[in-house]
Amino acid sequence: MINITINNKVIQVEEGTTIFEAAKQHGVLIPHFCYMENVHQIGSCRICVVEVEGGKTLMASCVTEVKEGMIVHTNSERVRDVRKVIYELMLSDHPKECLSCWRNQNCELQDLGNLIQISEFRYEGAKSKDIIDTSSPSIVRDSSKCILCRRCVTVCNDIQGVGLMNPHHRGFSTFIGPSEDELLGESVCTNCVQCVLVCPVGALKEKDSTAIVWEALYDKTKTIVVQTAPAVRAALGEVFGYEPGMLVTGKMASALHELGFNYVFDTNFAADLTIMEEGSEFLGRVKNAITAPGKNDVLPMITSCSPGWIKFIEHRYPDQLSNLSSCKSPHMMLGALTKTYFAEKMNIDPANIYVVSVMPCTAKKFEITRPEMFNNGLADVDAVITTRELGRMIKDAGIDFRNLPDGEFDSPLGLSSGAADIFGTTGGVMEAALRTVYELVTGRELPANNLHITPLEGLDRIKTAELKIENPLPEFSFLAEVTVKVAVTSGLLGAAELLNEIKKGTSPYHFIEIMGCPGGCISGGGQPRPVNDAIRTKRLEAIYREDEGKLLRKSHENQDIMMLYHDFLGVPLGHKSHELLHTVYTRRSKN
Amino acid sequence: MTTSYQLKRADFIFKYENDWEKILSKCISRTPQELINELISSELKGRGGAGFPTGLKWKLAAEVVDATKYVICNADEGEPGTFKDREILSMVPYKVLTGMAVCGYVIGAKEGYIYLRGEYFFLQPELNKAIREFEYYCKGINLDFTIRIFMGSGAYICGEETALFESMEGKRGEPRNKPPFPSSYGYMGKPTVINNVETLAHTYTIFKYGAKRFYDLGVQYSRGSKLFSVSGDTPKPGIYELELGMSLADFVDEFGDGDTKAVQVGGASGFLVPRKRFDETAIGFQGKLTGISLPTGGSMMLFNSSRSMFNVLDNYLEFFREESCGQCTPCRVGCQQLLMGIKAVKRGEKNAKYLDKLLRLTETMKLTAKCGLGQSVANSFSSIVENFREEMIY
Amino acid sequence: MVKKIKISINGIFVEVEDGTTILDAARKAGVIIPTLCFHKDLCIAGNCRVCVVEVAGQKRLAAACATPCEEEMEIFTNSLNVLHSRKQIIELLLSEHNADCTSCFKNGNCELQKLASDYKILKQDFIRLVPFKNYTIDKYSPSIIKDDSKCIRCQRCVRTCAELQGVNALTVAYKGDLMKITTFFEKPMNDVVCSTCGQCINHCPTGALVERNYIEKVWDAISDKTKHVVVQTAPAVRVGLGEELGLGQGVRVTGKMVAALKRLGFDAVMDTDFTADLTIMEEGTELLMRLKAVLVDHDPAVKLPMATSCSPGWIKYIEHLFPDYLDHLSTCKSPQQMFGALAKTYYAKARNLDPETIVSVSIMPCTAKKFEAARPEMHDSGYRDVDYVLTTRELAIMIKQAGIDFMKLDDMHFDRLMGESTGAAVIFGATGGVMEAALRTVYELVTGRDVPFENLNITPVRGMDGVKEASIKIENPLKEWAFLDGVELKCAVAHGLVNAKKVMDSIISGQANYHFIEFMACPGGCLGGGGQPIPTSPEIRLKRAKAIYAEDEGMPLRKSHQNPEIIKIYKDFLGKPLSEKSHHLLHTQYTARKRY
Amino acid sequence: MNPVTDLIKSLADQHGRSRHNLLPILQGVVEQEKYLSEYSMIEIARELDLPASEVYGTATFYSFLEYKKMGRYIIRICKTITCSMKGKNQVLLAIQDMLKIGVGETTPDGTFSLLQTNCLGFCHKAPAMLVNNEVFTDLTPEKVREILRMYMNKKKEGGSYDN
Repeated sequence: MINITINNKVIQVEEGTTIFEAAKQHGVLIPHFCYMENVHQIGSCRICVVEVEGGKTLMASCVTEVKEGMIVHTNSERVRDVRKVIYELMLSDHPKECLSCWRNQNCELQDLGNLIQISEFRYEGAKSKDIIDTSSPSIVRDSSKCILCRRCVTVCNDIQGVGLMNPHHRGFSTFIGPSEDELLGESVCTNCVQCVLVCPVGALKEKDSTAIVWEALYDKTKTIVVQTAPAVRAALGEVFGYEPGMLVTGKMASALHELGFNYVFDTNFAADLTIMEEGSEFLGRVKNAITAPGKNDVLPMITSCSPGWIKFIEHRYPDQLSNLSSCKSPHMMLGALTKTYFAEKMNIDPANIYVVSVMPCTAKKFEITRPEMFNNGLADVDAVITTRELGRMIKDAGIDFRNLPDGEFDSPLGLSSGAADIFGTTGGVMEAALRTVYELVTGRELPANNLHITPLEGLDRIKTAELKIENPLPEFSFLAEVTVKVAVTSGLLGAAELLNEIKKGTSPYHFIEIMGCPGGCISGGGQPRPVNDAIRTKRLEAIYREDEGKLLRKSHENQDIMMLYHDFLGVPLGHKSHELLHTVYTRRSKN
Repeated sequence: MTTSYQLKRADFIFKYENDWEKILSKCISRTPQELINELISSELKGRGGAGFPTGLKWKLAAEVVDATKYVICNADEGEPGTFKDREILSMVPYKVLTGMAVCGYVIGAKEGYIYLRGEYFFLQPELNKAIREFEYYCKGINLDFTIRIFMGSGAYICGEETALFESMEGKRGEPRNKPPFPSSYGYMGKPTVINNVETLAHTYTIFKYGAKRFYDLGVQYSRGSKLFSVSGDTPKPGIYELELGMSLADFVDEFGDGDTKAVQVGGASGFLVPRKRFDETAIGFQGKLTGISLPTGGSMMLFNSSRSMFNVLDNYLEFFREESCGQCTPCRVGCQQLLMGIKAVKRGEKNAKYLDKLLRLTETMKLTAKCGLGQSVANSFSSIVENFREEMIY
Repeated sequence: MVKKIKISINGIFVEVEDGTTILDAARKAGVIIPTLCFHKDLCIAGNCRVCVVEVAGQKRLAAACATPCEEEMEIFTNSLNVLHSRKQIIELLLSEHNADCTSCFKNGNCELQKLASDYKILKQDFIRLVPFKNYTIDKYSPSIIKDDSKCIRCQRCVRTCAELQGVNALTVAYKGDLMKITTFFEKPMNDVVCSTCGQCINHCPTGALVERNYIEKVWDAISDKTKHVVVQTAPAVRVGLGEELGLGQGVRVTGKMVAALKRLGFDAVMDTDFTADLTIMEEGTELLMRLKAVLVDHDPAVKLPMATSCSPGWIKYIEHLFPDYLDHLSTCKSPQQMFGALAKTYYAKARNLDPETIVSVSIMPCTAKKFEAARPEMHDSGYRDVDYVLTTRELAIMIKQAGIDFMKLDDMHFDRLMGESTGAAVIFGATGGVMEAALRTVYELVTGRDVPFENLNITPVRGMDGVKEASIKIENPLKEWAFLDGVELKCAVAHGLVNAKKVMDSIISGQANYHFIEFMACPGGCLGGGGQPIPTSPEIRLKRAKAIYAEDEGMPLRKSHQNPEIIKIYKDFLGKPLSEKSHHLLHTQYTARKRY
Repeated sequence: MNPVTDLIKSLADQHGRSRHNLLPILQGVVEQEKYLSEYSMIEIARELDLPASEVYGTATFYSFLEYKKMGRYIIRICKTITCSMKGKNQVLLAIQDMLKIGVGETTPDGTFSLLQTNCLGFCHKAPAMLVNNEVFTDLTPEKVREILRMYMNKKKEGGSYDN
């Protein structure tokens, strides 16, 4: 332990702590900007400078470690003057059009202004070139608003391992982005949009889809169907001032009805369906690997629910595409079923059905444009809006969200089990799959406490588990005494680690779940800002709460799924399933 | 029925009549209900431009129970290109005064006001003389009705009825929220009938000659005759009384200089009709005439091919920008944006697509402005920009 | 019995009373309609047009705030027309607004900013009008800064100034594009009838009207090692400050506030409540003297009713509008100024400090105090009595700037000498409080008994009625006050200057015969002051008042004359109430001012 | 006592002292004084017991109620499109040329003020202008010069402050 003095108060902190963290632990907040929790700091913005007695210059508190006997002033006259100048310099190269910026009132630069209180601009400096790149279906990049904090660089390289966002040039010409002429839409960008989540200002934003959804809502000739992903219900409340981790499933359903959607379906239904299809596919692959090696037996099998991850593997590991499950992601499945099964059932021309997905994800905006995702010339899903965009639409419509009664999802694509809920968090798909697969194979419930496979829960990067199968049903006797090894990762850096193992042939696993975003869908690129580990944990807990609160906790117990197979699809992996619920992948260039 | 589309002159308003005492006495010997019915059956609509049925207006005010009511004659004739009311007040004031007194008798009002625009200050002495004479007669027949002139002071918006009340109450002439409407809450919060000068003059004709005579003029939905203030590129500018329902083509044949490019019907807040639509345009109130039917306060400005429509629009918008009362957002800011917008397009600072954005803006102004001024800016703007887009562009 | 009518809003059926506006009906139905020019405290204007809605069968959209519901009305608050129009109106407002949010004092608490963010106006196509206009920024007033480039002409300030305060310093002038909110002949706010109460700031949706802030000056003083910086906090600050720092409305944060002030680096943190108690001693005695002069000596030079003088907004108001009635005012300075004068005399002496080095800062719920501190009369200590006045909002900013995690602070106590107070001082923050505190002490001084109200709570003077009246009959007084036996002491309380005007008018016309009147410039008293957190509304003010009375009841001492530090100051320094020293330091005189 | 004070008193006696009498009183002062000074507005406010700021706000709304010092003869030339089409600009130039003042200005001797105004209602006899309350129509540069000369002479002869 080390003794230091901050603002005349003597405190004790662990060695290796930065001044910033030490101050925070003891109730002194230092304004900061480029600082990001849990990653290495770069100290580029200089807003967090503090005065250390004896030091010639002021020091960036986020990168300076405490030393015994240090005397720190976070708010001395010098600090305040310098902070003000730095802030003004930042603003001098920032377009001051707050009121027409999408990040208005959710902007860290603006918040800082509230804190620092400048009343006039002393520096009207040169302005950086503004490049507005709208080529991507998911992200818009506006370099004029960028303040070069490099948070997006950190997240794109150190957390996601995509390595697209980088600083270029030097001095005043420095800019952050893909290289000079490269467009985001034509790059290796996975559309995971974690960069938007960390951007403190409005330099990176999602592509807006609310306008086309409004248009569809006002089009009286269309039947408008909406579906909501599992992670949305655990985060939407934050837009309306609820604490993180508040579940708003019922209010969300009511709000969607009030917005004018004709049918409110649940992506969770399709999540259950995914388990049926993917579980069957997995069992098939394992069976082949054991009984007839060499034929369609590529193991480990990897989940395919996360479109950010899909694009990543297509670019980086095109040789491993056969490891991917051929299942479409749940919302695409639901879209395809809406325009076939549901259309048939209700006797509606599928051309007049408009499917909107509410997703925690921006990569889904890209996914729906893939040519594979069209059936008879109709897109499976017509528009994707993020949780943030839904929040905005509800606000636009003047719906008093906090006072809404709880509503219900509509039949026949609205019922779901707890297994589907946990799709929203990392490890959830795996847990859901094992709940069903184990029971299918052995006829017994998964031998885990309250059906939770605890090693797979939490925010660790790579989580593994083993499950020994004993006394299987006769038809699965080939699995007797087999120990199924599974791994779960979220965030693309972990994905790369696991893929390298596979590439080398050293992967011990049978089944791997990979999610593009750290923590899974709960902290997807389309979720409300800010996101940090504390908030991730709260959302994660909410998801498990939702799961545990349900009577149905296993996908194969969902009677609407049974009805679907009975009435329409036949059996898992049947002909119709293959046509509607499965897909193929494309090799893409590495850079 | 094609005949009704032809230009027909009429001569009622300025016809010299020296029998107003008789008409007034006759009117007050009838019951108010009879008089209202007479007006309703004549289908006289307000001649200020908006075209609200006059009989109904009187009826609504008559039905409200209140000891104090007012009759107001709106002589705040500010619409560019209109000058008929000035002529009526200087030539045949007693017709207007009679109309007011009858209205007072019908609704139960004892006080009448003429809100005269400041620009017509010079009318005051003659008009006051007429009023004194008129009041003297009223006293003679035991009709308790007084008329006073209230002078405006140069604000176009005071022609809007609720703004006019505010102005008379000594405030800024800013329109009120409607409802409540004047028939229940007008001047000083009392039930008030407010009519245009010409409308009141027409009531004289109706009460004298009967509703039938008036109804026979004009066409369906647009009955009677109307004064037109003709100006611009015409060999014979002036005031003409014509039957309603005529086609614009006939009008241009009569008054045009042979090279008429467009006619602005209804002043700055009216519509511009280009040559190619003269045939299909009729002058009257909205109704089922073939083609387009335009209401008007009577202003007809003719433009020949030497005129730039950009200048016309620029002049109108400048007018609106100045004369907007400034309280509601769409009108105050909208007018500034329209004016600066067309200038920017003309100078090439904005591209032609910006005009569409401005058209969309006029749509918003029409839907959301607090009063008629902001709502009608859209009329001239969209009709000029849509028909003469090429003249607006750099 | 009011007639009920049935309407539908976005397909939801609701029953409302006849005459309800669409806006109220929608709120009842759980439908939010955005507003700008609408404010609960004020009359309806209907001029911003942001709240337009579609009514089935009507060609034009209707302003929800100004349109009454009619039977069977079908209302759509969210149709395509409404959405498009509303967005365009916001765009228009933005085009005439100086949108330099990052350098705006209202950043983060601006209604236009919120509206723009809710509706996400992402493209600003319209021509920006700000550079084309010659906007003025009026910085002459020590209290209020008026920046026309940020004004959106909602006229809330004009209505506040006329309806709530009856001051009419602000008016709408010109028309069309030139239309603006200004003062008589566009004079600076400092030169007109403005009472500097700051209610216009509380009601302004944008940053067009803000307080003049002295944050930098105070930081400089704190950083200056040669200065001894003393701070005092007004009673109403402790029930408002929490709102600015993320706590709920009406939460008391006295202890945390003191801790935060110490953390900020003030050398001594003391309490205006102390001088509030002192005010009661001085003013109560003055009242008794006046009663004697009028009832016994029949001195025509002494005027009744006596009016309180704690509220500098009220003082400036009466100086402008009723200059002939200044001798009705108590000569007591406001508690803030008493504190300032004592800080540089009594406190300096006790702490052995050179008054030259003392910087006296006060935290007030009030903008008028900024003006008051700058009055030339307020130099009785030989120096400027109060150097800087900060509002509750400014203090919150300083706390944020210093990075103090307010929620984590432990409660602390005010410093000695001028930090002790009683419940009577705390209630100075609410309307009726000064009256109640004075009666508690005066009654006891005269009769030797507690004021005859349950638990000392004089309920008739509490609450949010504009003018409140109370009377207490004095029976069996102590010997020296025998002349008061049987006298019914008539009191009145008015808050909000428009109510003050009513009371003044009734005095002038001779209808009223009060002995003692409390006047507060702001609605609800200091807790609704012009320096308190924004927004304000009747409900919020009620919550703050509740907090004030709860603080009072929780105090061990509830009568000013019991305050041990008060007893000490009279013993050690002042002598007795209305002594010569008191007169010199604690009393003042007033100036007649112009009427426009 | 200031003559304006007397004037305002007598106007208030004549019209009344309620809010709705404000406009006639303002007009009365303008007719005499040609404009509303700060002093006269304060006096009106006092007389009618109104806030001075309201008097100011109301006066500035109306374009015929001037609040800056004006000349004895206020020329208001119509700037509406019909008058513009018929040569208003030439007329305006002629006036500016002759009086050596721009729009919105007053001659140094305080005789003339030149203003533009919206439609005067003489479109059929365009261009038109008002000089105080007198209308002149069908203007040409020659005609307007003649009119101005007439007013100049009038000033020389009369010299008193009646119109």
